[in-house]
Amino acid sequence: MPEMQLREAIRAAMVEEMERDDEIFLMGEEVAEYNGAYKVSEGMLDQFGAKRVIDTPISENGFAGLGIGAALNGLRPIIEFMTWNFSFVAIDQLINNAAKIRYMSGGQFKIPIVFRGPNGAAGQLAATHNTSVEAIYSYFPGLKVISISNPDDAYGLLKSAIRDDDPVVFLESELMYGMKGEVEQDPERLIPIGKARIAREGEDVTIVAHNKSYHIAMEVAERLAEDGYSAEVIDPRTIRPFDFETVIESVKKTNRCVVIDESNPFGSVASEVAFQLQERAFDWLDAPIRRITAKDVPAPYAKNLIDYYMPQADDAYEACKQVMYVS
Amino acid sequence: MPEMQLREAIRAAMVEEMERDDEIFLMGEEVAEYNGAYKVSEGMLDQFGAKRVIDTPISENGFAGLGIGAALNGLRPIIEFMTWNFSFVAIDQLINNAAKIRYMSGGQFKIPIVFRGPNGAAGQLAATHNTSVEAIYSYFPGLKVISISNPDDAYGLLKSAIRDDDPVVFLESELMYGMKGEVEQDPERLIPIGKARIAREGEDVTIVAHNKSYHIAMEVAERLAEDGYSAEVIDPRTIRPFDFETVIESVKKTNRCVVIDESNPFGSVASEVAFQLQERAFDWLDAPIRRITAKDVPAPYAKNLIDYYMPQADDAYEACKQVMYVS
Amino acid sequence: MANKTDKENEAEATAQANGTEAAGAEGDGQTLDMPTSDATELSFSFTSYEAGDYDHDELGLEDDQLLAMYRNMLLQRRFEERAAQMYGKQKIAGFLHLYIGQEAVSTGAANALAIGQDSVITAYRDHGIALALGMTANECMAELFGRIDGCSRGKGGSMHFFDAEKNFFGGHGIVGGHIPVGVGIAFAHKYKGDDGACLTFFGDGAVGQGAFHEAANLASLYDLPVVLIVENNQYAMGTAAHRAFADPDFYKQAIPYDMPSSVVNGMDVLACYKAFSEHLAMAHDNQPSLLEVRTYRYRGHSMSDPAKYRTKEELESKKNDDPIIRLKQYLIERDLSDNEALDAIDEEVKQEVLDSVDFADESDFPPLETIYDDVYVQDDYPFLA
Amino acid sequence: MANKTDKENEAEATAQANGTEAAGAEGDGQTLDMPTSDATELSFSFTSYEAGDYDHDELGLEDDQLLAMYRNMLLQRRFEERAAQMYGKQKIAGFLHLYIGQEAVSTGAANALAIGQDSVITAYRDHGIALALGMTANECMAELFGRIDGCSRGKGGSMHFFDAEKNFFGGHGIVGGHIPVGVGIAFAHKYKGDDGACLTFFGDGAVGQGAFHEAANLASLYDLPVVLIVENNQYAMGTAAHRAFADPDFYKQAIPYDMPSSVVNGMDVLACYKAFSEHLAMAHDNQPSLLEVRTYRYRGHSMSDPAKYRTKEELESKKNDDPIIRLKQYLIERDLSDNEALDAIDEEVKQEVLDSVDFADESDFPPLETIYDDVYVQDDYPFLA
Ligand SMILES: Cc1ncc(C[n+]2csc(CCOP(=O)(O)OP(=O)(O)O)c2C)c(N)n1
Ligand SMILES: Cc1ncc(C[n+]2csc(CCOP(=O)(O)OP(=O)(O)O)c2C)c(N)n1
Ligand SMILES: [Mg+2]
Ligand SMILES: [Mg+2]
Repeated sequence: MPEMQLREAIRAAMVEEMERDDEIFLMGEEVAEYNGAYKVSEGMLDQFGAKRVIDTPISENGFAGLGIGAALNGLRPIIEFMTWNFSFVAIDQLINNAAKIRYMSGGQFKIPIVFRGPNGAAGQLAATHNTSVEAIYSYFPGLKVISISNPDDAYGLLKSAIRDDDPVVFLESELMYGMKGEVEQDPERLIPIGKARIAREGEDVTIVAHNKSYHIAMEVAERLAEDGYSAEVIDPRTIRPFDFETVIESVKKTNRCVVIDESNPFGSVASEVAFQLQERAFDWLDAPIRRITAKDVPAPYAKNLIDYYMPQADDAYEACKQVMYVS
Repeated sequence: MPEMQLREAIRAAMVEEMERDDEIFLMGEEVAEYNGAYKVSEGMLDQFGAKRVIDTPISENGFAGLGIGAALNGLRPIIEFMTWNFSFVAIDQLINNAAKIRYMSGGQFKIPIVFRGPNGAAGQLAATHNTSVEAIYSYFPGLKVISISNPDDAYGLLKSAIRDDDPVVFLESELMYGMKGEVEQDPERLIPIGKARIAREGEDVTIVAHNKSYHIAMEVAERLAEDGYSAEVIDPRTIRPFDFETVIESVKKTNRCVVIDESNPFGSVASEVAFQLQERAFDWLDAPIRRITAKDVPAPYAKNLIDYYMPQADDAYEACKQVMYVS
Repeated sequence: MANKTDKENEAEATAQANGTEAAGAEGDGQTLDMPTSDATELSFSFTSYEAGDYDHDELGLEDDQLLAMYRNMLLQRRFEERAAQMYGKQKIAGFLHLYIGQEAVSTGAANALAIGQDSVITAYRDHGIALALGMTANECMAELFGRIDGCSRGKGGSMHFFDAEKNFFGGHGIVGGHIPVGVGIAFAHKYKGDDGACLTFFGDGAVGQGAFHEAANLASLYDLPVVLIVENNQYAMGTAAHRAFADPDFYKQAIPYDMPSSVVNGMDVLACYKAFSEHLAMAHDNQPSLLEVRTYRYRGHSMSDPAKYRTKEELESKKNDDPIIRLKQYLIERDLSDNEALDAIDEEVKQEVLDSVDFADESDFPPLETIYDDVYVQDDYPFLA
Repeated sequence: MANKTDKENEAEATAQANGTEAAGAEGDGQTLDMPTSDATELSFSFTSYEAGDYDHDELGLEDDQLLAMYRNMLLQRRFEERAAQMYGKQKIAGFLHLYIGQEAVSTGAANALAIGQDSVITAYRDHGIALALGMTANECMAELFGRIDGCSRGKGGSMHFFDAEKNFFGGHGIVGGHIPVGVGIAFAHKYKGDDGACLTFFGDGAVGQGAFHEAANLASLYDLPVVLIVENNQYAMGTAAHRAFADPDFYKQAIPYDMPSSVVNGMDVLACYKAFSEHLAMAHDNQPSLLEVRTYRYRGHSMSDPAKYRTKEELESKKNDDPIIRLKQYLIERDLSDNEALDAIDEEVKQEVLDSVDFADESDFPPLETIYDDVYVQDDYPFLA
């Protein structure tokens, strides 16, 4: 299988879908002439022209709403947020319009739209540019939320998201755009929304982690293996709907769980996973569910502080050993 | 002690604080000449004049930001959102400016501002007008979040919020504004932020519930008492910082917990409480923590549907019996 | 400012804003050229559509259509009067925002557009335009009652009427939030090349929302087939426009967006019809524009508002300029009808509304299971057990 | 449009926008009066502050102050050149947005205001104004290095310089988000009656944000002591202004907000000083206003931007109009200095910057515990163990 950068996989998914279906267009800041702030859409203006690859002013509320209107009226927009931090000026459009118009109309309209862009921490960018939005958007019924950890999932899930008739929040990662991985490229390769991926099988502890945190999880699992423990790593891939079943099945086997999630802790995805597990797998849990998140502060700038802010592999490793009662 | 409506208690707190401190002003839609959309600020324009009680255009982003700027520059604004549903067009101001400027400046500025207004469901108003925001705002370090269930707490906590040097999100309730209760009125009566209230002591199950849900909890506790079970009811009052200690202490006694919260379920306050309890009181839990929330849908209009949407006392009662293994 | 419409055809008719470019000022980023004179002078022109200036024949309206317009305005009026009564009887709950007084606007607009081809989106004060577009009193009343036969299956209520078949995109509760959506609907019309345009209505209060400004710039930048309509009924809840806006002449809002703009007297359905027709023509030519409609709501903002912020005299003076009475006088003066015939229409309309109450009353509440319908197209819901 | 400034005193000097009210149009909600003529004509006037028109003596600037301004502009330039180099050496990370080319704007502004009395807020491109306000190269460089002696204790980085003592309110990363905050700072000045005004800077791109429009209306509605400054450097990242705005003449944005407005050539520090002085005077008189500064950034948007969206010729033509060279020529032509003396200043400034690099390098990283500081005033943090 060919290797692709994450950005290339995302682009390949968009390009193939746009080739297949004229109703799809891409809109956002710098997506066209600049070829994308992070070069995700490189070459797409050349291929599809200015009708379908469209630069916008810095008007997130305006163009998010424009996308929703276009979706209501028969198109299938892909709206890029340069980063999800900037979606907060447009959040009313996502949660009150994209998520609710179908419901309020009694099902008369569908809103096939994908909002995508990089989410989460991206290094020394300080407090306003390092927000993780998955918990926020997943709170709202009416939205689907996907967060990907590798090029192959990005490819297959973005294609599914674009074909989905519901509004999808698609979360990428600035720091992973250059990351390479094998991609099973095929126009009809659709990874189903709402299905977790068991990335590594194991018996002793379940680690749940999405997006960048997934890579920490894999590193921790490796270290644990060296110590003789086998960790099962689950990448949920979709946050809403979340594939709790797969996680529960795993925990019924391992009897313990650690969630790694670079969000701030309060009400995060980790909180919800813990709620579900303790409710639905109470008798199987041999230890409290632990979570390793970003520190509960706005993201700082200084190199040492932002490194410290992020979820630490060491902490996750320790947490795994703790829940296995071997630390 | 005199009885007051919730709206009167909130007003009394604002009036007393504004009498004490000239730097406090109230700003929002219809707060002045109209005397408040829900009559919370009735008479305040007359008492304090147009300099300190200020009507705004429908520009939540604008006047929330204005409040933050005024707080940075030495004033102590109270910003009313007509309802918290409308804060979503201003959320960037709260989470990126109010919550983060102090941090980003290395502590050079404080932002003593209160954002207040009714939160949560308010009857047949349909999907955009029934959102519960506590989980969303509590996610963000830098904010404090208070949600009150009765006139006395509203009075004492709002005074504390106004005197607090940090930005506070203060959540009231449209449907409770007319609710009466005794208020211990005293200019220096400050209820500390971050302290839960044990509203009813009990041995058999802990019920955690804030705002309107608190009243469901009290009703359920009453019904359980009739059955011979004693429920401990805890009103957290502050959501961020949340007084987990009090809840944990209670659960160490009752060994079971039900959370009632009219939010949508995913990543809600109930999720966080469950996470904390299972992490910090694992060995004391004799049953899974249950939550009774709004259904996981946008709020519908029809009377029967919105009634069904809301957390049901019956369900909470059943959940309590389940966790006590007596159902 | 370039006027992008076909000037030859629409010479005097078209509302337009023409600015004198500051000499030397340009925005292509090539130079720092400045306006050359010390005090730069700019001028702009707007069209004003006044009451009483228009004749239905000249506008190309058939007598029958005019009578149908009269009937529909009455239907809107009677429907809402009855709805208010039903609110009192607690058949209807939540917010109920009445359109009474503004019926010439909806009616002028709906008759100027091609239903099914053009589109409409508006705020929560949506009964008038819904009925004007031909939605039935039955489905509207049933929605207000929160019943399964309502136009939104009881899920939307007063603020959220929708009709996909008529390209009526709602009924929206967040002030200003639907304006970018309207621009997006127009975007799709242009993209698909289906010759549709979108009438995007919003209140004077909505101009206070950033969403309006972002949407206006996008509409103009992309040359979209949209008419942005400020339905200026003078108040946003209890706030008179001049208390909320540094300049409450909303037609001036078009200037920085380089859009044609007009102001129309919303109490005259013929003036409205004319203004909407011309703005729609521009839109069909991919020239977005702004239309300020000066109108008035007779009732409080919603049922709970006693409207103490205005004087009785003000209200009475406005009622004297009632759009339905105005049209009635026109019909009679021109011998297109007479009092008796018009009274008969009124009776018919009243009966239609009464029937709609019966219809609504007999319609079922939505079954509880339907609470999980319509959240997603995907139908295995709820996700969380 | 009422011009609220003291016209007698500032007759020609003041930038102003005067509109001819449409006859009969009014916004007090009392009548539906319409503009009476068929085509309503409005006109507006703006002031244009052009390069080369101003003499420092006439502006009341002492020779010494002018030389200090020169020195400070050079300091800004050299500081950023060095910062760029340090970014290459990975001493600095994250986004680094250079102000090079725009130094006349910060310098004109900072000299026109009363430091400690008036206030300033800006976006992320904030090094220039910080240094112009007298913040030291040391504390600024240390902040870029993410060190504890940085002006924001290493928490803010390039985009978040702050100085409470100088009433410098940052340094903000969300485009447009700080504009309402600036208006609020001005609100507090007026409320407290402390005679302060707030200069609120933002880029051309920020005009695309609704926040700008909401803030502008509030400023005008409440008559706040604020100057809204569009620092139009022609591009927002890779987007030339005319590709993002239906009308890229930003000074026109003031019209619907009933505010005086001007445009100034940002390559001439004297023109800037003049424009800022006059707009500040209006602000001190509680007359908010808009000031479009036409300027240019020589570098890419941030360090990662190769700026392929413009031609070399365009960039070169702008560099020929360099604000520092322009002032240098002025100083020499007027015999206020000579090449030798000015070169000496340059050397001094370079050394100051080099010293700041040493200072930053020697400053400690913030101790890890400080991660929990400054989240709240309340100090028992973290809440979650
Ligand atoms: C963003 C937002 N803020 C506040 C409200 C509350 N609200 C509902 S209607 C209204 C007044 C709107 O007035 P206008 O736009 O003039 O429309 P009209 O009611 O006159 O038709 C307000 C403030 C809201 N729905 N949305
Ligand atoms: C709301 C928001 N959207 C997008 C961005 C990403 N972004 C950062 S700077 C910038 C361009 C801003 O240009 P302009 O306002 O002209 O300022 P300049 O960089 O020219 O000084 C963009 C799009 C952001 N920071 N905030
Ligand atoms: Mg109105
Ligand atoms: Mg710029």
